[in-house]
Amino acid sequence: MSAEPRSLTYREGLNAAMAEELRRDETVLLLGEDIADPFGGSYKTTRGLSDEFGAERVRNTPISEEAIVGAALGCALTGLRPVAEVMYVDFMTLCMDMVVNQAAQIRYMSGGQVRVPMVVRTQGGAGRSSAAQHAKSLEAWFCHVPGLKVVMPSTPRDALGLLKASIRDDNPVIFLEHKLLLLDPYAETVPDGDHVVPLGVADVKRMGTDVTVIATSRMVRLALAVADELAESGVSVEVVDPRTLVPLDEEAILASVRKTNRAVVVHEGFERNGFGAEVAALIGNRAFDDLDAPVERVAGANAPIPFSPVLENAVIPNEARIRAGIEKVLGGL
Amino acid sequence: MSAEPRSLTYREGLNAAMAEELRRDETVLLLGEDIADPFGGSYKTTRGLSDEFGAERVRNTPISEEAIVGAALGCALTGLRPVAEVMYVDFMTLCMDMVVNQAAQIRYMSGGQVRVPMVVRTQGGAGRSSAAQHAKSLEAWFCHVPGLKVVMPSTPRDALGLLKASIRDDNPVIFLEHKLLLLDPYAETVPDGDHVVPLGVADVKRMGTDVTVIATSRMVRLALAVADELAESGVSVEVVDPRTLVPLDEEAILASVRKTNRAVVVHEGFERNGFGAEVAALIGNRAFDDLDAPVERVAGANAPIPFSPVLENAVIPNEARIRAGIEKVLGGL
Amino acid sequence: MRPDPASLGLPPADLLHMHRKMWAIRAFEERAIELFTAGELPGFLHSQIGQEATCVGTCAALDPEDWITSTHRGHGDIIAKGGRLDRMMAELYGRETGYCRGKGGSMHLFDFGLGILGANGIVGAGLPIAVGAALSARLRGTAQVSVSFFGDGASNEGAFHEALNLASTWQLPVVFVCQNNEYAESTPRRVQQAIADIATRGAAYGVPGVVVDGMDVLAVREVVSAAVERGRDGGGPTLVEAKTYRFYGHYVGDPGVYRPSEEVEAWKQRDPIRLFEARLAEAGVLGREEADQVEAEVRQEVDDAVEFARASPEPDPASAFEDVYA
Amino acid sequence: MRPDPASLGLPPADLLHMHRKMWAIRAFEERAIELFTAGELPGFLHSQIGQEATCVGTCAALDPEDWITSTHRGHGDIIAKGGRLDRMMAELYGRETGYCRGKGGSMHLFDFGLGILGANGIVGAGLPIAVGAALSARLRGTAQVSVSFFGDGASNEGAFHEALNLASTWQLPVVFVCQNNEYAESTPRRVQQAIADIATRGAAYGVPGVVVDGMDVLAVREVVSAAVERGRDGGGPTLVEAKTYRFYGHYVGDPGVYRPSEEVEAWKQRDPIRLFEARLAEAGVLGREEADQVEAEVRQEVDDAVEFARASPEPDPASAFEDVYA
Ligand SMILES: Cc1ncc(C[n+]2csc(CCOP(=O)(O)OP(=O)(O)O)c2C)c(N)n1
Ligand SMILES: Cc1ncc(C[n+]2csc(CCOP(=O)(O)OP(=O)(O)O)c2C)c(N)n1
Ligand SMILES: [Mg+2]
Ligand SMILES: [Mg+2]
Repeated sequence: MSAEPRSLTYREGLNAAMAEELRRDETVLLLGEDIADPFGGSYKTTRGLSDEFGAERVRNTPISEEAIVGAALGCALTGLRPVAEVMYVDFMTLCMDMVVNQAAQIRYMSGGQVRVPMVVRTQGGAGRSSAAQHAKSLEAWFCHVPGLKVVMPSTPRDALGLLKASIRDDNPVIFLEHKLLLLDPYAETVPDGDHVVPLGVADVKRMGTDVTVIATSRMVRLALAVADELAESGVSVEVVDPRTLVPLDEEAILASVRKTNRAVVVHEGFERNGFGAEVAALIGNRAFDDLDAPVERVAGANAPIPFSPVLENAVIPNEARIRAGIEKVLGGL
Repeated sequence: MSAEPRSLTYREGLNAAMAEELRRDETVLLLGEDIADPFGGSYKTTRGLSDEFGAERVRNTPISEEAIVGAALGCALTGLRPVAEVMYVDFMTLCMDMVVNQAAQIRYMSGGQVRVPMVVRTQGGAGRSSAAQHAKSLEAWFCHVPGLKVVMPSTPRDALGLLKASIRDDNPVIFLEHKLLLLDPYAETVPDGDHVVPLGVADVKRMGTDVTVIATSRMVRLALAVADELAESGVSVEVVDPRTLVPLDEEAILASVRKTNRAVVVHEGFERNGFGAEVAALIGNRAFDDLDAPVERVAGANAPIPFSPVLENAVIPNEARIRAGIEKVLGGL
Repeated sequence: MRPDPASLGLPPADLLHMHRKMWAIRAFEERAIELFTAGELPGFLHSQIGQEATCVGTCAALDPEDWITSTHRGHGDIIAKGGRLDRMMAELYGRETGYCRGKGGSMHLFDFGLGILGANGIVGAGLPIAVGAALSARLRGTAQVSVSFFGDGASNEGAFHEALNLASTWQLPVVFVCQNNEYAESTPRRVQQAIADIATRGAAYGVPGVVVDGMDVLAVREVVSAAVERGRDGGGPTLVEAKTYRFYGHYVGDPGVYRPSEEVEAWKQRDPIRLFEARLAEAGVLGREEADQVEAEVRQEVDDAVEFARASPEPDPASAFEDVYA
Repeated sequence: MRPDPASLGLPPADLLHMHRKMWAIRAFEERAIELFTAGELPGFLHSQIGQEATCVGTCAALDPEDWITSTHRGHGDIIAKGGRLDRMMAELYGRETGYCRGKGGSMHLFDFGLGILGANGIVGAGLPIAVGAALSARLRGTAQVSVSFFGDGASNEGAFHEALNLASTWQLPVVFVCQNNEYAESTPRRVQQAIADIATRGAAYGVPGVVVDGMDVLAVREVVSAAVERGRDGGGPTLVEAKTYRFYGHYVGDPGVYRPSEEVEAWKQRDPIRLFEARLAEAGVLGREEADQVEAEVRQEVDDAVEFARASPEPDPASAFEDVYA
């Protein structure tokens, strides 16, 4: 492992995480559709890995999402640490039995006999006119399922460190990337050596005092931009990135809200019964007396994702809507 | 159709709804595993229907959940009104693509070209030691998906009227029954003639002034029992049954909470990111100033459903837990 | 041998119609690639160039009331079934006048009036839907059949299996047309399945499986016609495997490094339009000049479609919230 | 003909072991039915009585390190693979000493130490998991094979298709053992599929498909042994269809009105234990008295298991919240 300071994009962070874990632990393997070289994955996240680690450990599969995740599970139950890739989170609809009835529950159903160390990597999110079957953000479903951990990195550093932690975790982890972040050329320096970000620890991406914004994945970036903007008008926004939605660092969220007394939850998934509902319910229950205004949600509209950029832009949160949400909880600036 | 007053159980209500709609509208058909006579469905809900309407309109299928729902969708797109049965809600994991990427979105993706009049009936819920793969309550997933309507009847009358409305609806409806209600011998009189309960209208199952309990499906029965009990100690509980989770009668819920100033949401699905999160978020946002106490959730534990009755009883809400939730929002009685 | 227009077994008008449709697909796809490459079209684009004979040969065997379900690579199927170039192109532009008012895009083209039950972004999802449509024909007592187009890669999805099994159990009028272009994205078929012919999968359901040269539009038409007839006569479904090839990358922009260039070149030698034109010329149905004339006309139609699309308004952002429920 | 213990092709000890296992299954299931009917056991119960030869014949071909995945109707498979009667019975009672501490029940029995990767409440779900285990054997360089038991009904699930295709593409050591009892719940096979033999589905994946008499434990053992050997030698998966029958309803309590009683009776004439005992007697391996002795011993073991279960504590309610995460 390199000890040089490295500057990585989000995609490179993920790639490095897998390379490092494949190198470190011979029980790690990757499987998924079109992940092998020379193609290297539909978002090129696994590029170079089958060349380096061979086609046995980095395996292209048929288009069989249920068998991919089922095979990963069979591996996980018998001594390996598989990392399955499901190309789009929308395709998780094809393997929900394996994820939910099987992987998430086998430890429990067997009375704790077994560990289930597996990761399902997938990517979601809109912003590329990918339309209704290639652009959802279904984290809320996975958060609802006991036995799953749910991870959503927003930065290259977190992408690297959280994926490494996920691969080392002994539970099924749903690892949700964002397609626009995968394409983002933004790079940042990552710590030397073995950079692991523990699951279950939120990160305050920006400190502030007037309002707490809890944001996930790409929405963290947008929230930070809005925070910069508002700083100019003297509003101090704290941006909390849970990073792992399950286990959720409730205390970090509550601590921030108890300080700012106002909260906005921002995510890209559909609003109704989305992740924001859980966070709003949590805050409303546990920080009831601390709240000076209702918790606002800024989320994906309750509509499928349309194709046209004009329409797509109307249904996913953007900076203007985030700003409006913040202004609303601040009582209108 | 009979004009005699009828007394029906929950299961009989559902059966009558299907029989009446099959009789009224020749475009209605049923398909599912083991729904035909003499078996009549694993919970006997469709008993007698293939005998009366024939094996063409009441069709047994192979064990192919994805094809069942896909075929139903193909029917719905071409002039029929299919009612598909998926034997357990846990098996919906096997047809989520058809439900979510296809049925829920086709109208939207096609720019409104088509109507998708189909119902997927399924049943969920614990209480019979059916264990982790036969006892979930996954309504929260469906509520999250734009384009779906979500219906959960709690009484025989509603079962009858809501299923008829669902069959007549021009959208895909996920119709969620509860296995204990299906087995419940309790019968009630249903109105004469064509009893249709419109989707999107909550029912105040009991009026009260001190606290609002929003409960779904079997939890309505438990909530009513607790309300009776508490009435004796002078506490007046209002029980609101949304009946349809999507569209949700938000105004009915808010009106009740604005009156009582306290709310408890009770459902059987897993608590985290469950339906209660949405309701709590809604109330916290829209009735912020009316709330005298944090909204409490009494819901399924964040654990798979265990087999042993002792354990199962520990994870699903019961009267004691509902009562405790109410007492908590009342500030401890 | 003297040219004999009857030698191809179809009325010249039908042959010319098929020829024109093949060109319409080619011209539409070429233009779409250009426009996409120039940044005019949002989203992804999958071209059916090379596969025209499978689209046109199949749809030539269908009546207007019959249905198709298509795929992510569906422009050709849809044009062959009668899809309007202008509304398709406008949809690719995401405009209000597009088939889906800008909500669907390339992978979600529908025209229910023409029996086009949809392109589909989910590999394999069209098959069960086509089965349902066929069931509907049975129950409503119509003579309609449905065709489900799908790729070689899709034949490995669970939906393929469940759909074929259901259609055969119920003996429904469905023709499953596999456009086997030997790759699923970057993955060659041998890395996805261990069989020589996908058609052999028919036997798993008691369904006839037929291999046909997917570069020969007349052969495709003949095989599908027989299958359609069987279906209409209550003989149940058929699995047709049309061996074909996509001449370009998986999506526009895919350099296709995973395919040997000799392989690509060899297939291009069997361009289905050129092959068909040679047959038409031989039979005296259509000469070179007339063929060029068809190409020119069709390219003009595509130009008009582009003009139509460009001149069309963007959808109103508020319409994003419409059509969620009926 | 003089009895010849060698005539059955297996050492007598192996034969006796198989015989005892078959009785263990029969006795366990009979007792479980009794207890369930008496209201002592919660949940559902699916009995494997009638199918014992498929369970025992298959597992007799396996090494302890090999794996199985089983089904909702899995007691027999699990006993055959070495599952302990006491811990199974305690699990059926939902007790703390059960295999799963009361969390799993009849449909979720596991013993990872014995290679039992689980019964399963989801029809078809065991197949992909078995494929994964076989992949794991390959990658870890062990000689393990995995067996996936499943029913005729399961052969219509998408998971069947994807699993067979993946196993064959990767040439993994999996034996897919279909316990074809001709019904899926109430639905006869002809209403679920239009083929005579499920084994023909192997050809769809380039996988050998073998039909075997599922009432003949030696035949099952032989066929599965060959398949296991092929798998261990890198020859890839095999699909075995064992034709069998469940002598009771789909679940305990199901009156089974959908099956003609003559059919049930005819199958019962081919009771796999009686058939095997006749062979054993003929070969001079085991006489009637000895057989009865085995039955008695095994019934005692089951009684002991019931005693163990009854004497075991209920789980602590607080344990319901344990084991969700590692
Ligand atoms: C369920 C699902 N899995 C994966 C994908 C991603 N994907 C899109 S096209 C494609 C390859 C399809 O191959 P094939 O069926 O042969 O069709 P072709 O592209 O060759 O026309 C894949 C994997 C998808 N859209 N849907
Ligand atoms: C995915 C799924 N669908 C439906 C069921 C309900 N179910 C339980 S057993 C069964 C029949 C299974 O038939 P088969 O595979 O032949 O096994 P058998 O019961 O005959 O042993 C059905 C439909 C289920 N458990 N899982
Ligand atoms: Mg292909
Ligand atoms: Mg069976």
